[in-house]
Amino acid sequence: MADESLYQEIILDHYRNPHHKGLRDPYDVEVHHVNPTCGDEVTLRVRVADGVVSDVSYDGQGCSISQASTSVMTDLVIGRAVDEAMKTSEAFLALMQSRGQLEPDEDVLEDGIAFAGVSRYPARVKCALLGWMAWKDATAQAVAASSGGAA
Amino acid sequence: MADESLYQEIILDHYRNPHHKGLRDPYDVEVHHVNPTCGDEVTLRVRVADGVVSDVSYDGQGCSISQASTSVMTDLVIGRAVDEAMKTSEAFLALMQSRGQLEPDEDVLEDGIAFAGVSRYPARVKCALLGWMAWKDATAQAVAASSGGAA
Amino acid sequence: MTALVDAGLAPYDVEVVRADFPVLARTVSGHPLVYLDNASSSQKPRQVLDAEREFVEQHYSNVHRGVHTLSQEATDAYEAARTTVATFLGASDPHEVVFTKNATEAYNLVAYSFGNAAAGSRFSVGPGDEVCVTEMEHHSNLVPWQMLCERTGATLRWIPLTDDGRLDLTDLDTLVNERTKVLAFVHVSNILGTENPVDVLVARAREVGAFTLLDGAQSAPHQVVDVQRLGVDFFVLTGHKMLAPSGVGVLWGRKELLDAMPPFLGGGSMIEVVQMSGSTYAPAPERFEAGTPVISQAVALAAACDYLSALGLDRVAAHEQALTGRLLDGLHALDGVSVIGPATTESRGAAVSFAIEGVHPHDIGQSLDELGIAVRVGHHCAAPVCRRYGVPATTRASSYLYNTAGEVDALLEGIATVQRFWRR
Amino acid sequence: MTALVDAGLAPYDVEVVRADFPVLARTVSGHPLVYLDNASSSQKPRQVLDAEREFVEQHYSNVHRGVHTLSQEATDAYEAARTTVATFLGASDPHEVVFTKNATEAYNLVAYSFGNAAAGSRFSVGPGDEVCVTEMEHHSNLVPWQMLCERTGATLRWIPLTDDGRLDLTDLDTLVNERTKVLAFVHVSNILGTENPVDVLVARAREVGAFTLLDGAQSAPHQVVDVQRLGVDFFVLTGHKMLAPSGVGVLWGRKELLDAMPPFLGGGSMIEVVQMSGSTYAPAPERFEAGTPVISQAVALAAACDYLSALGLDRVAAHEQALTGRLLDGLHALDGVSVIGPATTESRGAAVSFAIEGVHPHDIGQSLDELGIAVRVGHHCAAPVCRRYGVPATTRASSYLYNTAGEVDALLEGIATVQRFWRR
Ligand SMILES: Cc1ncc(COP(=O)(O)O)c(C=O)c1O
Ligand SMILES: Cc1ncc(COP(=O)(O)O)c(C=O)c1O
Repeated sequence: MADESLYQEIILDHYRNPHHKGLRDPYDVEVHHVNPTCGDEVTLRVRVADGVVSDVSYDGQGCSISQASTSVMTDLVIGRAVDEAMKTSEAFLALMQSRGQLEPDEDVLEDGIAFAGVSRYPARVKCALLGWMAWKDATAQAVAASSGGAA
Repeated sequence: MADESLYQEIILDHYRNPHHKGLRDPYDVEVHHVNPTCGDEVTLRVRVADGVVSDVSYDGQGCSISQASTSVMTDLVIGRAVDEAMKTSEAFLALMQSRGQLEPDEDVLEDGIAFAGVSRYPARVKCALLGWMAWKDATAQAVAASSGGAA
Repeated sequence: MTALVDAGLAPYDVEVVRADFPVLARTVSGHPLVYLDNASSSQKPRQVLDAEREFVEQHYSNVHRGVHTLSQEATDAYEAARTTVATFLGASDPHEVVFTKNATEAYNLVAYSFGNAAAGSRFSVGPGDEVCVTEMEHHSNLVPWQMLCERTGATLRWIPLTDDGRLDLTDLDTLVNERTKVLAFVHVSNILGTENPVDVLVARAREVGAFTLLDGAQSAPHQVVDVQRLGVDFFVLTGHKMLAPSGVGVLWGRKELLDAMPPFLGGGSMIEVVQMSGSTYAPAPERFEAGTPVISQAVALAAACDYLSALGLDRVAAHEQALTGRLLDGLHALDGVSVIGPATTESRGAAVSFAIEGVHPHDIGQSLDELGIAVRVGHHCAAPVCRRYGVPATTRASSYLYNTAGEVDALLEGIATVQRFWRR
Repeated sequence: MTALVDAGLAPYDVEVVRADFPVLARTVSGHPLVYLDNASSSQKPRQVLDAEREFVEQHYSNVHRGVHTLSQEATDAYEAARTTVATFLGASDPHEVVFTKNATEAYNLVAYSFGNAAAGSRFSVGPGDEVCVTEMEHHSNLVPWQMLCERTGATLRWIPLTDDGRLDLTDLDTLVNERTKVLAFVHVSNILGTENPVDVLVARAREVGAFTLLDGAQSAPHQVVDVQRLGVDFFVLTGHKMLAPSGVGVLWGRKELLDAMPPFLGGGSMIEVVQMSGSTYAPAPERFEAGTPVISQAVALAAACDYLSALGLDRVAAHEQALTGRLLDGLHALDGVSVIGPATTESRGAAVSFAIEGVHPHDIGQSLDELGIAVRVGHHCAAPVCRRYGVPATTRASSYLYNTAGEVDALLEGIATVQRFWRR
């Protein structure tokens, strides 16, 4: 029954076996984001060390799309330089806003390319972005705090 | 060009040569009524003596319908017992609200029957009623004042 | 059915009804469309669209202020629509019907009008006063009262829910008390399906002199409503849920109240005398219909009322109850599926919310859409209800006069398919 | 015309345009309909009605909250309509377009939102603050500000009129001053036809930091509007005067303002998180679109914008200006007829008010109707203007893109006939 373009196997895999799930210590910042239209929520922790996203952990409830995209996100940002990870996040955002018009770059988005089809379902785009937006928020706070501390 | 049913000769006659027009003394009550949708207005005086409408005088500006119907009204109420005049006024009101469905009684309404066609033009009904409503208001006040005095 | 035949009525022929709705012939994802999102908005029959179009193509003009023929015809059609709606609601006077753009505007109209009342007026709301709603209100009959209380310093109270999706009236006498100015509550819940005991609530409100407003957005499309028998002060409906286009709703209110309430929206047509330094206002309904009204939408709503009346709302209600019973029975029989709201058709409408263990409502909705089945997922503008029952959202199927037993079965099969897919 | 041909455009063929409007084939009182009541409301072309119907028959559902196919299609159509309107107005961001039920709701939206602002907020209005309008405002852009001032204790001021129907700007700097919170004024007057000098008024408002709201109800249908070039903060239009159905209007506002302003109507879709104890609100435009929006009406309005754009508003404006000039010349040539408003086509729109000596406007309108000619008589929701010029009411003829020189001539002849009849 699956509409191939939306529920890709990659998405279902991440949904059933999410990566890096569960809240862990140590962390710099914890945020809680909610998608008010569907009640999905995520609590997410970020640790940034030496300009690198050293860990991201999370917990929450949500649909397959939001859960899988958060899982994919952790794969794409953990261990990366903050700048680089932010670029990846921009690329994912652009893909989600493309309404099916953008060809995703597998080198940049890896498993994230499975979400290309989601962009054709505007009602689901917010689901796919929930974890990413939480990460971006938390990371920006962590960076601000550490640079504030350095100043 | 005249639509026979609206601009009857009787109406045009009263419009061009209004009866009892001009404000006169003596009077018991003066009222000022306005039709807010078109700006028509009438100032009207009533004198009631021994239960009889002994005089009605008026001045104002308005369309042919409102001017003519006020003129016809004065013919129908001056010299009549208040009760009787009020009944005539009810009959005219009923005719105006009939949307062309009522056959007017010439014995009661005399020249007023010329307004039967107006009832089919809801936008003009208020015009035809302006003078009547002013008269009713003033007369009710005059009666109340005199009975108040008698009590 | 037997009762209908006994009453001399032709049996309800749903296929004849369906033929009036062009969209029902559509396919979605390669399947015939099964439209079960009626609590959100209904489809429109040709008769309604034709009536609106004939009006717009031949008799359209602005209303109320003109002497030319088209403006008379348009005014007549608009006022005739008011009379039709009044009759549909059992109102004694067409002037008790105010056309709004939707139900939401109607609640806001009352809340803002009360908020505009001078201190000491019978309508004024201030510190120490209370407004009472229920925990199952649609946001549209909740947020306007929250905002009113915030503006005026009044206190908002609410009647809580029982575990089986009904109002918990244990503390009714405390919640609705001498300080209560308004008791605003939903007739039939759009998320739980619950039909509330109007008589009990109105009786209590009367004891304490509170105004009552009944949200009929989910009742008027589905059952005979008689505002006088209901005994409320205000009743609200919205056209798009009852075969009419979007863009039209109705506030019914007792004439005596509407004429005395302060105005809400200011502008053309609601005035009497306008001077730069201040204005006076027309009586109801004009007082509450500022600006060019929703003319052709009102005409269409009247056509929708005529359509429903011709079909017979009693027959429609019986048809829907049969479908709702079938759906509830089917859901109860499925493992891992739970109904949120009353379990039987007793005092309930056609909206049925449910949860499937282990599958998120978004995924249920999307997967059903791939089978051509349109249901709504989310909080259905009743987030407090989701919170109350500990779910982030629900999946809601809601049938209407054109749905069939076969469609209910398709949904039940669809749910089984969803379960198989998502439990792999 | 030469200019248009030079620009490579086909000459404006009014007969082709007329064929799109079914009602124009009607007769009234046995005469071909001459519809000159466009300032009150316009007729609707087939293209607009067809677009709305196709949408309702094939893609209709409630918007914004659903994952099923129809709700996606409906949401796409509704949001595409927003984008079309934004482009039509030269707005940089579709989120600056708020759909309302008419223009009147839009003024009230801004006035109530400001009234809801906490003291000290940049939007709040209170004692000592001023709102400035003009003496030629439509009641809809006057009464909401009167009501706001009454609620908040602010003071209403107004720019007076000159004898020839223009704003008297002598005291502009006093009337719009450091205390002025809002300057709300009409772009093109519906009763006088006057087009106001937006640049002068906006410049003064900016000097003192007042918000500007431009009433474009009579400009948007007739000329190219570019909200960014106009430099105002808010711009309002109403669909029914520009080929769209009744039931839809637009508030355009700078995004930064709309996102910061307090909400007006409370209800579904305008919220973020709703708890019984209080709610938070969505950003614009959702914040100001509570409840089910005017979905199919917005789709129809977009089709109307497309129709106007395809025809070319510059060409429409040139066509109308020719008609207006012809009418003004004709009226000036008639004995006993006087124009109320600017005497030439210089900075003026297509609405022309006039008086016939010795004949009341009601009788003029009725007599013209007997010749099939539809004009509007009354105060045109601008009673202070009538008072200013010492008339109880006016007769107003207003042409639009489908009117012809022949129709203007028919009106002029009609006026002569009216004079003969009423002077007997
Ligand atoms: C100049 C002007 N402003 C505002 C309005 C109000 O528009 P609406 O009645 O559609 O709200 C009108 C028309 O009635 C108008 O001509
Ligand atoms: C119970 C209930 N009340 C109010 C509303 C609001 O109706 P509208 O969105 O048409 O204003 C709805 C539907 O959305 C509803 O289901």
